[in-house]
Amino acid sequence: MTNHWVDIKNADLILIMGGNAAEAHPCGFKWVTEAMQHRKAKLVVVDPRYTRSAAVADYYAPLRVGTDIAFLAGVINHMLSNNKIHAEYVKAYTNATFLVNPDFKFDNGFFSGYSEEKRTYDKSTWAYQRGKDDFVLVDETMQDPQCVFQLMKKHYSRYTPELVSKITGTPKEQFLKVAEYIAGTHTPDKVMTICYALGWTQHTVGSQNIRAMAMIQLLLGNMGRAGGGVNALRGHANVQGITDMCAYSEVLPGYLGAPGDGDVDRETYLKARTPKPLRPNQMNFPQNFSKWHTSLMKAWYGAAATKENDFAYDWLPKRDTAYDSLAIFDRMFQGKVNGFICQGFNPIAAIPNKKKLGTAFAKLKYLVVIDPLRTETAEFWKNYGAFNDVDPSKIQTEVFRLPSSCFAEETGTFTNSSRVIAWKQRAVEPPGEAKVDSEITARLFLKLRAMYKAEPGAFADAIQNLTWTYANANMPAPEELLREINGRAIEDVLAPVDPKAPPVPKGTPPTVLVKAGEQLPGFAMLRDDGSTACGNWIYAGCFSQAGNLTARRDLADPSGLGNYPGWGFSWPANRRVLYNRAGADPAGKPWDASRRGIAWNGKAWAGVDVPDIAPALGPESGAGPFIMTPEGVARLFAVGLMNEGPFPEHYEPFETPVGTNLMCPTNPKAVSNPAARVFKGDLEQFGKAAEFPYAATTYRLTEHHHFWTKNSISNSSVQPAQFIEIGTELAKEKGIHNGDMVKVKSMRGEIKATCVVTKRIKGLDVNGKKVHHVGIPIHWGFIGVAQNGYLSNTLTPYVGDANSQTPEFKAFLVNIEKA
Amino acid sequence: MDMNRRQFFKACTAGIGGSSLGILGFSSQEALAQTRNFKLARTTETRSTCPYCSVSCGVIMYTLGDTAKNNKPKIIHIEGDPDNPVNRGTLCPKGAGLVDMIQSPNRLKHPEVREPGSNEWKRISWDEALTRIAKHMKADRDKNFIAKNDKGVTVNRWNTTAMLISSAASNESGYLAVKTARALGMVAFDTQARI
Amino acid sequence: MAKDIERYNESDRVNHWVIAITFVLAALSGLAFFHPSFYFLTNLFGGGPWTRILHPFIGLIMFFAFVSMAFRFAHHNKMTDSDKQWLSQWRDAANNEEHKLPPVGRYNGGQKVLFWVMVACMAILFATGLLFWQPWFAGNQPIWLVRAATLLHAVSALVLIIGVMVHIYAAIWVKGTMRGMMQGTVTDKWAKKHHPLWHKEMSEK
Amino acid sequence: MTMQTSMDVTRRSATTTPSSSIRETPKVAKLIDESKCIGCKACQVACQEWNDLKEDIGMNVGVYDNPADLTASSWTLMRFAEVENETRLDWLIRKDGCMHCADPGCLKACPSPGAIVQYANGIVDFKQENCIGCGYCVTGCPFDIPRISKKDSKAYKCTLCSDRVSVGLEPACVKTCPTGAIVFGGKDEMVAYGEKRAGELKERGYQKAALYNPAGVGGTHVMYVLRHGDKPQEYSGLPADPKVSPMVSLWKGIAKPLGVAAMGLTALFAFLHYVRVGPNDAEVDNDKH
Repeated sequence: MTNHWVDIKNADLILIMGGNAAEAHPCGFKWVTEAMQHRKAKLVVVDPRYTRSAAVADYYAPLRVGTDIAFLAGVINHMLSNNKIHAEYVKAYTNATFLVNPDFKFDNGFFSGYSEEKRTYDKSTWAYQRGKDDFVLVDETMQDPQCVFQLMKKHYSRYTPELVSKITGTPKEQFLKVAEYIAGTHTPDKVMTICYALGWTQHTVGSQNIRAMAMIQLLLGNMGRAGGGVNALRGHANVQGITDMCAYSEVLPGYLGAPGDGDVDRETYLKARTPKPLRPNQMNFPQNFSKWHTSLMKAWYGAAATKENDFAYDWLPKRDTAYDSLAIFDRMFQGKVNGFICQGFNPIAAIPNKKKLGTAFAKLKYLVVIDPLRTETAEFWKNYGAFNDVDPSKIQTEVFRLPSSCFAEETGTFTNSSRVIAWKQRAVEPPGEAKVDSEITARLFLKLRAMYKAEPGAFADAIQNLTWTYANANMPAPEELLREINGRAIEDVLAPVDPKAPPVPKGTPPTVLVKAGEQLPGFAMLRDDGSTACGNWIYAGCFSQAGNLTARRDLADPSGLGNYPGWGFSWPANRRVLYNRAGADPAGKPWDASRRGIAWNGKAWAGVDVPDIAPALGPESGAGPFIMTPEGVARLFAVGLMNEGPFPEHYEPFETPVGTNLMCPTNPKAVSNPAARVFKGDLEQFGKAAEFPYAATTYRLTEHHHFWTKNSISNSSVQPAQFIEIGTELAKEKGIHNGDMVKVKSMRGEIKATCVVTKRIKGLDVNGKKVHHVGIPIHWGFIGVAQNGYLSNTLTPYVGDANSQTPEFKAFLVNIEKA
Repeated sequence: MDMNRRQFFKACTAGIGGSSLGILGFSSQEALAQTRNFKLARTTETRSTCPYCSVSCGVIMYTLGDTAKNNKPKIIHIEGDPDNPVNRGTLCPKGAGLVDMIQSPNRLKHPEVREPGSNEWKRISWDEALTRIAKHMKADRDKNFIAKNDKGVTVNRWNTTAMLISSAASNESGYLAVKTARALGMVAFDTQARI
Repeated sequence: MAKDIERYNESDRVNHWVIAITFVLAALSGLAFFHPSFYFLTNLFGGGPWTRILHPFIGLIMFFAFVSMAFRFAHHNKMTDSDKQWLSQWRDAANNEEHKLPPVGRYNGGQKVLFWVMVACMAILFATGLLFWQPWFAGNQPIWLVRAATLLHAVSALVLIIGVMVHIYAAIWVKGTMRGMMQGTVTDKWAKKHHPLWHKEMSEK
Repeated sequence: MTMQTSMDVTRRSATTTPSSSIRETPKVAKLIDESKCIGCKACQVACQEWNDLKEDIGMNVGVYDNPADLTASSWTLMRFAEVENETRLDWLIRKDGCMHCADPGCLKACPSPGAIVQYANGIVDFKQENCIGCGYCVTGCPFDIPRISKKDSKAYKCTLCSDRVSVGLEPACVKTCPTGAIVFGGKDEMVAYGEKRAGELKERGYQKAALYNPAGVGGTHVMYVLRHGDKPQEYSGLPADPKVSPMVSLWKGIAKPLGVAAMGLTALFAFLHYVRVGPNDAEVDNDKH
């Protein structure tokens, strides 16, 4: 979330699309009902299903699964053609004025640079025009046909309401009504927030779904403002924290890009990640990359990371290819993986195509499952009848199951969706012999380290030199780890020499900002000379000399906006609303006096939040509010980063019920995302509408959390058994009655469950064809106190988003019949 | 049974007397209407965070039992933490049922192994479990570790053992897992966060 | 002295007293639920829950015993014009002026009416009692039916109790009646006076 | 809203004389704002947890209502109704459970002294130690709420968390409700708040929004704010004008004294008859020929 949970109460319009906040985040949803009651805010829900969010909404519109970009692109078109944008904001805070390389093209579904064989783009034409000073050329009038604004306008003019309705199945009037609601917040006194979740990410165009929305929020001037922002409502209680710790192979803690084979040495590596400002006077914050990275290496390797050995740069493994979950399990499926350590994760239930996963696990030599609960993954080898029809005697995997603690038994921090790190205390010991995860990790690592000491093997310098200064080596204390994450000064941290300051007399001792050995107050103190250590730069400041700030419980809310600056610690730098500089106009005056974030007081930025800009960098500097980009402004046109194009474009799901992409009906190669990765063998596993005519989607229900709560009696009693939801029209067509057992089949398998026939799912008119949806809640499996059932991922396709590789759980094809 | 007038009178009197006693409350004792004992009266409060969705609601865990050596405290109830600015004491159905997850019959209590081809779990000690796992890891790493790629660049990677890191554990546990995985040279690791 | 006449055989008598005893128990336990003043009666049955448990079973025994008796005696209780005449002169009966009444057979009009009232009450009690019998049947009935059943059950029980009170009183009032149901026989005089037609019939046998 | 309330018993089942009712303490009420209810069932789970109830794991029978009905272990239940008309589809979700009537039919119907009580604060509570399991409370309830346990044949229903209220806490469902759809406080304040909410909803376009506080049962200590206040039946059969069934009123009202009087009079008439007329003895033959 760019903003935070309580901040939702400051919105005038709440759009829920690509998510179902009432069901998946009920306690966060209270700030929606709060806004509705006390701010008279409107709630608009767009979803293929009429959900429990829709049940309390002011307006609901249906759309076909996987067509969100078409819908949002139509909204962009509506805003641009009716001039309902926050023009001053767009001009000042986005790259709308930037000129783009004249070679950039979009033609019949492809952007310029596409390679059909590689299924990737050469992105070199998706670039800005540079001047002689290497800064980007701009056209302040936004009239140049090559400026981002004009390109965007041209690109989205194709999304007429009629065409949007044909693609999405949303009746035109309903689409226009939603577009009007959204566009209505373009004035500075109105703010919209968007709450989305996996309904947008779990698509092959997932990242672009979100980009499309981000563009709308930028055009409306809603970023950086109280009650605005683009708010991802994330899945797990600490999924944000683990994301921040970067348990991904492509990034190091704090989102520092991890080295690949091309980053042959530290210099190359740092250079590629330290951008130069693209416009004058920009903060270009990533220019500090080397400080963050060096401090991380010092945190991990301490004294062993020296200038001489490039701060142990070579000890970091380099990636040769992608190692996201889908890639890992595909490698496993191909027999390229021998061991698999699975901590607190149930992939056979959570990754698409259960059959492929089961086959992959059976090829392992050893599998280690660390979990507080029995999971299907740990028992993939066991026969559970139709739910898991395997022969254990034929599976040669050695499986270990290690009992870990649950939240109640572990002290430490969780980071919520709005980046607030909060300390929690354990109440009891783990049951039986169960141990907390950090202890299991420590013991296993120390065991390996001892083995390498006793019997040398492959390269072990990184193993032997890993800092391990914990009082009890087997049980690193959470306080010790959080202090390490926060970072400390190894040597005195000195104030940088200001070239503009008058020269100081010789012999004057330099100003010491942080004394050696002290905890760092924030990431501004990080250095790249080895004098600081920091396990995760964005968390710097959370455990400073002032103590453990994540444990703060101050309920003061001076602004009344719900920022609670003294509650826990919000990364970065305890900032509650990201990009809050954009909440004020270019002169530094808040756009809306009733929702003041920060303002320029003549000398500094000040207000109810920690400014998201250097405190003394005044409006006259021209520094933009988006300090993490070298442009200083937000990107309506994404240079370089996105894999399928700089503008979000509609592509059909890989399993499409209509078969053609109405945005480029003559290009069969661009029906679905042309840059999405498809593994060998998986292409054949995609179903066609002739055989599987119905658009299916998987989802959570409010009564359950993934595959955990099926182990809880109370939760199981309020939603005991698996079911399938279909609309009354489809039920009538198929002769299915409410409560009947039905068989749902996809190209990858079939499941059986009770059918719930509902008026809440309607057949949609898509380009003259009726498209029906089949809803598949995910929460059941063959282990639990709830009624056993099939894993819903028996049905789902093994393909992910072109950028994040998040699987396409939300749009695929099935057939359904009475069982 | 022949009853004369006098006997009949007697019977009637006795009957009336009996019913009157009943009416006067001779029989059913008036139980004092009391509410159920307030079950949190003797509990200890511990503040934590709900592990489910990312609202990350504050919760209060109520444990019963003191910390005496011979007594093991038990969580008897969980409620929302009214101080937490986000949830303000509320909990959704998942959070409200947390006790049942903590005390689920499906909680794992000791290390186990399933031998190749076997159809059952076998209980083992922690030491045996960790030793056997570490041996597997070392054997695989030693065999498949890539120090340099074909271009001669030092890559120091180990990609034949994969790992998924929990997004349900604390930041501290997660950080330690990432730190050790990188030190081992692992590249094939990921987390639920992607999904 | 004329010899005694058998009015009820052994089986009749046993049947009657089974009904009588179960009726008293059912009435006492039922009354306990009917009005708070009678709740103390639950003590006779081992407390409230036991009373609730026992009452329907007692009622069932009573009902089936009554069914058996009703079949035995139904043919004796066919209403005739003479019974109607008798009923219209109930004041004479009450005033011990039987001679003014038309001659009575085995049962007089009042007895017959009481019989049919009992038949009706028993049937209603049985049917309605089943409908709200906890925990067996009550849960499966629509709530309006249960409500109607409880009301009807109470009303018919009340009618039955009053009827039985009349029945018992009549037996006390009309001397020599009780032995008919205790020993099985009545005196010749008794029969002649109260049921002359029946007396005649029996004497002719 | 926290408030001091009294748990003095002011009314007691099967008791013909008044209970102590001299103290004037405030009445409490729970208000369920249906317009904010997302049917998440947190209240159901919180109720189970607070009251140490374990509901059976049932089956899905084609609806979101789980369990399918109130039970002795589920004292509250979300009921879902899909109501569609020409202009829109509504998914009306109602938290069902004891309404804590000011004039409770269950208490009237109960034959066991003290098995059902009403506290001075308005809460109607079942005292299982006095319950005989007859099920009369079920027939007495105009909302069809009490359920008899299969396990112990006792009647159960929502206590409005009398144990929490007695120490100044709100009921468990109120505390847990994620969206603030359930609130708790003094009856007067809740009526005022409910009417205010109905007014706000009217402004939002729900012309018929209304507070549901039915007079037929003397008002209730659990009230609803309904967006479609003119059609409470659409909310899974919430009665439009609930009253204790006339059959029950008859049975537990006038029938009681009349019945007792009829029996008493019968006995009295018989007695007087005997006194006046004397025995009818064939042997004595005192018949006046």
